[in-house]
Amino acid sequence: MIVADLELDLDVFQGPFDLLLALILREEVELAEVPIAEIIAAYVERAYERGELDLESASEFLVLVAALLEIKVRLLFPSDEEIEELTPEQAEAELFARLIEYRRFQGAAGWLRDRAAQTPRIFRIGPAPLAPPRPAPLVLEFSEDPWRLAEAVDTLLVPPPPIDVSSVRRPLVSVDVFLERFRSILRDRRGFAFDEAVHGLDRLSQAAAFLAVLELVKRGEVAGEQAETFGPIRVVAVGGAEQALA
Amino acid sequence: MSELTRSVEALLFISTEPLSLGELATLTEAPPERIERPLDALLDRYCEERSGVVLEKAAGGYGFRASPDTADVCARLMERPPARGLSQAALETLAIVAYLSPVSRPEIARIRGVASDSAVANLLERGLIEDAGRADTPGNPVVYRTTTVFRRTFGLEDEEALPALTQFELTESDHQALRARLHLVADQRAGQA
Amino acid sequence: MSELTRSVEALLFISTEPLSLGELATLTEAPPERIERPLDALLDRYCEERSGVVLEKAAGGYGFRASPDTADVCARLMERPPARGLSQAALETLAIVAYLSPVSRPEIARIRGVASDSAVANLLERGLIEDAGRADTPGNPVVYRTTTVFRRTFGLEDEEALPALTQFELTESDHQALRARLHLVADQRAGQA
Repeated sequence: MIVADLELDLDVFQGPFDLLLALILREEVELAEVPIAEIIAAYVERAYERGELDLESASEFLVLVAALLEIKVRLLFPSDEEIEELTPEQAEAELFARLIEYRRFQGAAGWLRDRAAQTPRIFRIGPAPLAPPRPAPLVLEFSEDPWRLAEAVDTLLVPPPPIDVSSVRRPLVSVDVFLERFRSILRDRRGFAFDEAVHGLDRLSQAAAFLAVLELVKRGEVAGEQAETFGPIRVVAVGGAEQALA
Repeated sequence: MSELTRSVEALLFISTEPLSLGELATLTEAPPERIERPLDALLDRYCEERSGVVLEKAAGGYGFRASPDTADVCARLMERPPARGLSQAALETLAIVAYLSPVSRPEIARIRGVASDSAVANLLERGLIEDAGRADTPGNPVVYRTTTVFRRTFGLEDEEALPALTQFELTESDHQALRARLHLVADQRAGQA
Repeated sequence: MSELTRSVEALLFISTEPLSLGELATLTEAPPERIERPLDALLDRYCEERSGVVLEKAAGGYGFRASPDTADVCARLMERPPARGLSQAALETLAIVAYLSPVSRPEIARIRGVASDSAVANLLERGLIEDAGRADTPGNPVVYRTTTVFRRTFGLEDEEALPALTQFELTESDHQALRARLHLVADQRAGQA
């Protein structure tokens, strides 16, 4: 199973996984809003339906999801205190408590939905059509304290606490680096073999390189060629011929 | 119809927010107990059997709304009726704001397990929640609370009219099922490690 | 009362604008000539002798209004000073307009990190800010400044008399440096949300 064509149906996104990745990269979808558990569930379901799990695609998927997850955690919990080391028992208790709390609000959400469905309440929002005009506003001299204005702006001037990334064990690999690298290769050559381009790199870098290729495909700069399933991937510049002539 | 009843009817119609008995008394310069009869007469005139418009008690006062059988037609008049087509994410977010208000986006994200920015934006746009200042926590996030539109949309007299949150507590068997599922996941993980 | 009459009644009650016969026909999905009977029935039910709310044909269509004899009571409602003080959201928006004026709605939203449309509407209604033309930025948004009502309410002689900030030295006569700092902090906050 190719990870890229895993179809997703999420609250924030519907479509193939690779498109979701591309949108996250372009910051058109907020990573923080993507329920990663649902992506994993969809993947497992797909693998189960097919009755096979090939290691290559599964590890690619794991790396991608782990990277997404780590970045998402940084986004959601800027302060490191929230993610101290927990024992498995503590982690389970914590998870259990959170699930129970969440279930309560799910129940309340259901109650609200039923209530609105039972009796739809539509009312006028805004002034009556032929109401008398509002008179000029009443002025209450010196009724407000001007220091409250200064206080409000001062609050807006306090910078947020910095995000502590010291615990990120591996440096996050920038997709931009690979975008640049591939573009420069394609300035001299019509195409290149993906395996060769990422040879010797660690998994996370390979994943970033793959994301960079997806991004180039999305932007219409390159096309991927693969003669057979699991065969080597060749990345070819789109319109390379015209560029060579120019 | 008495003059007082006519006045109360006109006030309830032109007001943009529901009016309480006390407010109606002040505006009509009548003692509060004298407002009860006119209100009863109006509740009778504007009831579902007799009229396409219903007078009801909600959001701390009395207000008119469309009767349920005309709601579909009336919804066409609005760009986005407050309660139509709310997603599960939006409903959960709304429930959290209703019970925990004032509550910030990071707190909502913590409870739901995913950031809820688009749900919050959607609820703000529908006028169901509003910005209620900032929290004193680091980063001073904006906090939210529900609005009069929320209370009218769900027919709640006031904030206390929400059912107690404990009503949605899981039963003991739900607890056990949840725990069993957690264990299953943990075991699978341990088995693979 | 027929179903169509109920629908027309409800539509006219919840609309913020008078509705024409054509609009009522489109909304109820009935031919225009079938709207006339329900309108007649409603004109009869909502006439000055019978009701505090009167159906009237005005420019642009039909609409309900308070009957003339309730005008004094209704005027009292409209003149009522705003019930609540300034909300935290409104105060923050007002402070941004006061210190950075002229400032557009998109810029206020960017600095606050949250849409501020209702806060702006509330301040306009209270007469604390006013329209000051349009910005030269893309989309040419309307920009706002504070008013005489604002200066009288807060006891400020002129804009120079705004209180000093503790987080920023207000020395420049223009507010560009303060504006840049507010944008910077807002972007930092947005980057973390």
